[in-house]
Amino acid sequence: MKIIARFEISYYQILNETSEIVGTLPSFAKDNEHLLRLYRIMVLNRVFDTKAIALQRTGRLGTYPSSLGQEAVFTGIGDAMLKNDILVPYYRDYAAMWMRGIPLSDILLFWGGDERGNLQGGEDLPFSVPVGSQGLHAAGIATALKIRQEKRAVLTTCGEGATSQGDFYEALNIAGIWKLPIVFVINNNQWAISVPRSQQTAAATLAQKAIAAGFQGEQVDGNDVLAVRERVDVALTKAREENIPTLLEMICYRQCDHTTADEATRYEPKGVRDLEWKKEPIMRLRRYLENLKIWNQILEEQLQKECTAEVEKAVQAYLATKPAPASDMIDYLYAKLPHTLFEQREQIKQVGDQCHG
Amino acid sequence: MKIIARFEISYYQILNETSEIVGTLPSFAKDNEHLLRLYRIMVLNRVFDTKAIALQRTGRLGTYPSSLGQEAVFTGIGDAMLKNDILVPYYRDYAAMWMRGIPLSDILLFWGGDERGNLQGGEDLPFSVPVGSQGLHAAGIATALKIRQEKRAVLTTCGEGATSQGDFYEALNIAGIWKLPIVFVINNNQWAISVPRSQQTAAATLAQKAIAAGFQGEQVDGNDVLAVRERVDVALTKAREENIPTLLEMICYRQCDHTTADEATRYEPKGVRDLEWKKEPIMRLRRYLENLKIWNQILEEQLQKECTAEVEKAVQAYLATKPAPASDMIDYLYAKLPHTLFEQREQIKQVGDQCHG
Amino acid sequence: MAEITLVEAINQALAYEMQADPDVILLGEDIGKDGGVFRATVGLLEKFGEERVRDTPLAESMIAGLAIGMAMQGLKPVAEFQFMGFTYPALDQIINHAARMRNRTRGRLSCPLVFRAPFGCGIHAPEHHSESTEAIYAHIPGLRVVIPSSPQRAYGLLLSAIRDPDPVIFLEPARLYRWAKQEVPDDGKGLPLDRAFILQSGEDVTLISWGAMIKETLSAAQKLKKDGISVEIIDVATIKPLDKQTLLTSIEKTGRCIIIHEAARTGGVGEHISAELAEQALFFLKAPIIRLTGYDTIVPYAKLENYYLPKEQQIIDAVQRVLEFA
Amino acid sequence: MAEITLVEAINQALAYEMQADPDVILLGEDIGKDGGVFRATVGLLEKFGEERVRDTPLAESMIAGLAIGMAMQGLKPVAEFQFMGFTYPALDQIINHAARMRNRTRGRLSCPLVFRAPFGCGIHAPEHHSESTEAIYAHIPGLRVVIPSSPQRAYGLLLSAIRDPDPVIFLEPARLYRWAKQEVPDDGKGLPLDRAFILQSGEDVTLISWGAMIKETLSAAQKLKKDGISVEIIDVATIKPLDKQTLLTSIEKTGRCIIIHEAARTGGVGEHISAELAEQALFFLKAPIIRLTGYDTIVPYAKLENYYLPKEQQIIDAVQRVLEFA
Ligand SMILES: Cc1ncc(C[n+]2csc(CCOP(=O)(O)OP(=O)(O)O)c2C)c(N)n1
Ligand SMILES: Cc1ncc(C[n+]2csc(CCOP(=O)(O)OP(=O)(O)O)c2C)c(N)n1
Ligand SMILES: [Mg+2]
Ligand SMILES: [Mg+2]
Repeated sequence: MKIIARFEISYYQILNETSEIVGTLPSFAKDNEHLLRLYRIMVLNRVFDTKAIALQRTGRLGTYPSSLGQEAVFTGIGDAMLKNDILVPYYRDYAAMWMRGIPLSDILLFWGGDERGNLQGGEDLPFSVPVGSQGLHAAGIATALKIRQEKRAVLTTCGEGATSQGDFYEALNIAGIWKLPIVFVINNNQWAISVPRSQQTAAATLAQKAIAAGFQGEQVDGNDVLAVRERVDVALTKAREENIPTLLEMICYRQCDHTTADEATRYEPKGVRDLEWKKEPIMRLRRYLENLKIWNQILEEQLQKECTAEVEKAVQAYLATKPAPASDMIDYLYAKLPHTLFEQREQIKQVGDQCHG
Repeated sequence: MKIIARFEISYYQILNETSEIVGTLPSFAKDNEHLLRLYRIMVLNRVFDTKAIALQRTGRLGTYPSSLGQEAVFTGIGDAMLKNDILVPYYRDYAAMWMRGIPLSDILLFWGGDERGNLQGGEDLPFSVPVGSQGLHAAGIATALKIRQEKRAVLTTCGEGATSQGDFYEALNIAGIWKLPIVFVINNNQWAISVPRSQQTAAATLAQKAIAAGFQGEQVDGNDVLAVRERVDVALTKAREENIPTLLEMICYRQCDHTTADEATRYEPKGVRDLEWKKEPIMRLRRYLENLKIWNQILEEQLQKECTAEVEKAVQAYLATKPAPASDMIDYLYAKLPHTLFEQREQIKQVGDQCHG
Repeated sequence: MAEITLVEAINQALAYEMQADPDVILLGEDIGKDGGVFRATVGLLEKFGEERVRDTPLAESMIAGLAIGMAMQGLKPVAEFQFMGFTYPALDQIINHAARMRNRTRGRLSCPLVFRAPFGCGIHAPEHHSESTEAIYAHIPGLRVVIPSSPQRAYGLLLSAIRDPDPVIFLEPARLYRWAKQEVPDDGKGLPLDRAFILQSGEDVTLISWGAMIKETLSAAQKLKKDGISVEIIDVATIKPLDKQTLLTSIEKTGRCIIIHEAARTGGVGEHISAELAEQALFFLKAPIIRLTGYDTIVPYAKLENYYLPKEQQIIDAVQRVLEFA
Repeated sequence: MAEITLVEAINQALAYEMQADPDVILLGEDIGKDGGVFRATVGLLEKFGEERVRDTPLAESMIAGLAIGMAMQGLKPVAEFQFMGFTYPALDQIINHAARMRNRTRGRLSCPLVFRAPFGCGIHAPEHHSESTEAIYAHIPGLRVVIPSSPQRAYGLLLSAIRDPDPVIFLEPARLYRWAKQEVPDDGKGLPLDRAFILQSGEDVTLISWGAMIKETLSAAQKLKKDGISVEIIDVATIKPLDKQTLLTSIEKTGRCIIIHEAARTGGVGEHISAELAEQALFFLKAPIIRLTGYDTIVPYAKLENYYLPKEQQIIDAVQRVLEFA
């Protein structure tokens, strides 16, 4: 018997639970403006979530998945990506999406049940509802970028539940073999609806799933926006410059129901959430900013007001959106509608006209 | 940054390329009768392969996958398993299958294109043709055994190509979480049809795929029947006694075309096969037996004769098998044929009668 | 006796059969503590324990493959998929293994299992939560495909599905989960898996449907009755194998037939019924067989979803159209 | 000009389009050095290099998912699956993504790709190598499903499939790969993806088929001709969208129609054609529409395979049967 291979998984943290710097401060974190920008986005994310849930509760939005407590993950991603990188998101990722240019109102439109919420986004993908399937799209996109020798990276996200899907693994595997410019980010929020992390896999970390595909995985404190931003940046750079894929596991906690259709009290042990709340990302950064003397209660109140106003504007835009014509449901199925569907299109139009009229 | 997890992959060998003992001799290997039995099975395997290919070339058998050079893997497995363990094999595994009681003639029947080749086998499964799908069946079977608290193990095999399938990974993952009594064996013969091992995954070993599922993987010299037998035995025991799954990667080389429908010369680099042949399992064990003075040329010739006779008997039984009635194709579809199919069954019978008549 | 919903009837059937047969095992995502995203398995973990009510990781092919392995060992797994649109990763296991194991081994091994999934649109859920692709399953030899449309039928058909020695795809119309309530005696009586149900006898036109469209079909019939039009309503219930005889008998009587389903028109099970009936009833038919179906497009998100489904009024119009044929 | 086989015509079309359009990329298992298990891609690696002819690991969902990602980036992936029976792991990607991306994004992103797979039985291969489940694909909105049955049509249809802006499932009848040869000018001319092909004009009966059953259909027609029976033979070629008009026109002329396919009867595309034609041609029909199909069972292994396929004689008998109707 001899040892023929050894592997290690590292854990990264910069700003710890009590807002102390415990790692090397990356250069972006020395720029106060940058820190404030990250903070503002996270707050906007939270304000947006609160509003979206309220809309759902009052029947003006469909099922909605909050990202409460996970804001650092999506904000860090959105901040680290370059404009011409490509994002292949999952459904809690809207902070990253709007940082990349998708209006808040489009996010609402989507969750309000309107495909036009996916209309903007350039080369980025819309969410993939079937959990775990999008990693392969990201790999295909990365293949295209590599074939064309463009120095761009693809970043794809999913929850820790999604890592149980065969597709997730197949995506890692091909990224390893074909040396694709891709970063896989797992938002490990400890729950897949009601199934706890411990029942999703026996692996000690999710990061080590990358070992199966022959590349580096690492764990990051997902409540620490500085660490998230930094490790995503490093991984993206490796992807862009050297075609090296990376898997990042962000450790955080789902401080909310799975979606508005869920009731976590049915399955979540009492007390855990409160305990985890001590680590949550926004207060953590706020304390740090306050320690730096670049934040205070007045600025906070002002920010809250601004965010509320921005969200309110988006809500108004969303609510004012005219319904799409019924025929939209078939007009985008093919580039050119096959003759077999002309009659059906006519019927759809008629039904639409009747119902609207 | 701190290291939060470490992993190692070990490699096991007992009898090396030049037939020297380089590891601890397990107790079974101190029993000369046992060694001779293993040798005889491997030789039978090879004689059978040669004959099956000859049958295919003369139109008396369908496409056939030889296991030339891989005999130690399947022989070691067949030998280590207990009768009431359950085998979930893949298509090169017939040595293990017949060691577990399936007649050689049934193997021929199967590859001759007759479902009745799958009729025997007790609780063992027949081959799964869709590559990679059988690991989940093994996991389901192991779940049943565990629910019933039977101290039995399931062993499932596949090629290294199969490890790229999502199902393979999903099977590992559930085995890890549910702590199933299961052993996964990868016959890493370096090729998946024309695709070399290096293009199947960037992982340095296939054994490390188990890390993604939170349990132990190890590499074994698949040309060393002693190491194979020993590591399979250890893994099966862990499965039976402690519900601990294991992944074993057997390193060997496909000394043949993928199947009789393949021509490896199209893609296999010249010279590699010969180089690898130096490690092949049968001569390796034979030299060891000769060194032990329990084998010689006379015994060898006698064994060859016996094996040829046994295979010849199986071939005769196979060729003498009366064709199944055409209605067999529908009679086993459901436990009870739905009324909707009565008419079709009648038609099938008629067609069958016409063609036979 | 209290009246219960369709989803409660599912739960009652599961509980009954788990009590009666220790080999029945449930598995699926969130079926344990959460009781399933539609609450079909609520209370069963508490009653039958973790060994028999198994939350799985998030992987549908895994769920199917595990169930197949368990079934070959003589267990009777009842696996839940959260939505029909998430059954596709399991199709390989279902088509290539579950449906074939008995045939492949000439009867040595078999797969007595049930795959349950909610299906159909109208619940304002996101994309992929509105599928009606029962036709895919109905094409696969070796499967049975069963669709209840009332609490009583849900209870009786599910019991029979679990008891069936072969794999059954059991599709539950999500739109009906909490629609009409019925008294459902918990008597453990199964309903046959090869029979259509005549919900209403009539003389003029035969309306054939299944799943959630039974709702619109029934209400259309109510309105037609006021106009003195008598329709016969058949709930196909078991899509595969199809009870052709009951349908034929009805059409021989009425001479007119409308098939109503929610699935996309092309390749929908309506074609199966239409083709089979036309081949044998051609000369009884007074009018062409009409199919009212979903469109050949992807079910739209909530905002346009309502325009997708066939409407009660369309059924009424179609009845009037076929009545115009002498 | 040399005559070539169907599989050579596939190769010729791939080579032509790869030359003409640098965005065309091939991927699949063993398509590189090996040239594909049926040799459809032979020589292309040597001509176009490893970037454009990509051997993948053994994972069909991966192949589909990669192709989808590449297509959204404006490449035109042509992915090979080794057999139709191995496409099922890819169904989730195909149904839930390839077919929907354009609609989901209201035209922003799209999936111009081709999934090629040999299909059908009769080549004495092991289980799962004999599938004819084109009906599954034909049911899915957003796809096109194309099946060539001659070298010329293989060439022209494949070119159009690659050029099509939407996903195309391109199914190649394995039994015809090396059957009849034809001259196939390498002129880069595509054939339309929404047209059926009239292979032979006739007056008495319309025979509708596709794929490998075209072989038996043509030979049956030869024999019938000797008996003075004139049949019209239509190769549907594009299963989705169906060229209903060509079929209807033929049936209005002949009044009799036989559909011949190899796939299982229940849920087969024959039902689609039958239902559509019956709805519109009911009063032209002199006889019921007959479907000659594979049985509703799993295609048997080689030894019984021959009993599975519809036979030339069955076609002849069916023609005689429908002619008995006045
Ligand atoms: C293929 C598939 N199966 C099931 C679902 C239903 N579903 C939606 S989200 C979810 C849990 C996902 O958990 P995780 O991946 O951890 O992400 P999180 O929601 O926790 O962010 C499930 C089961 C789905 N959308 N897709
Ligand atoms: C799902 C699936 N895809 C493709 C095939 C065709 N196929 C049969 S064997 C094989 C290669 C398998 O390679 P490996 O797993 O390494 O096993 P080996 O044959 O080398 O023993 C392929 C691609 C198949 N049988 N099933
Ligand atoms: Mg989660
Ligand atoms: Mg191999």
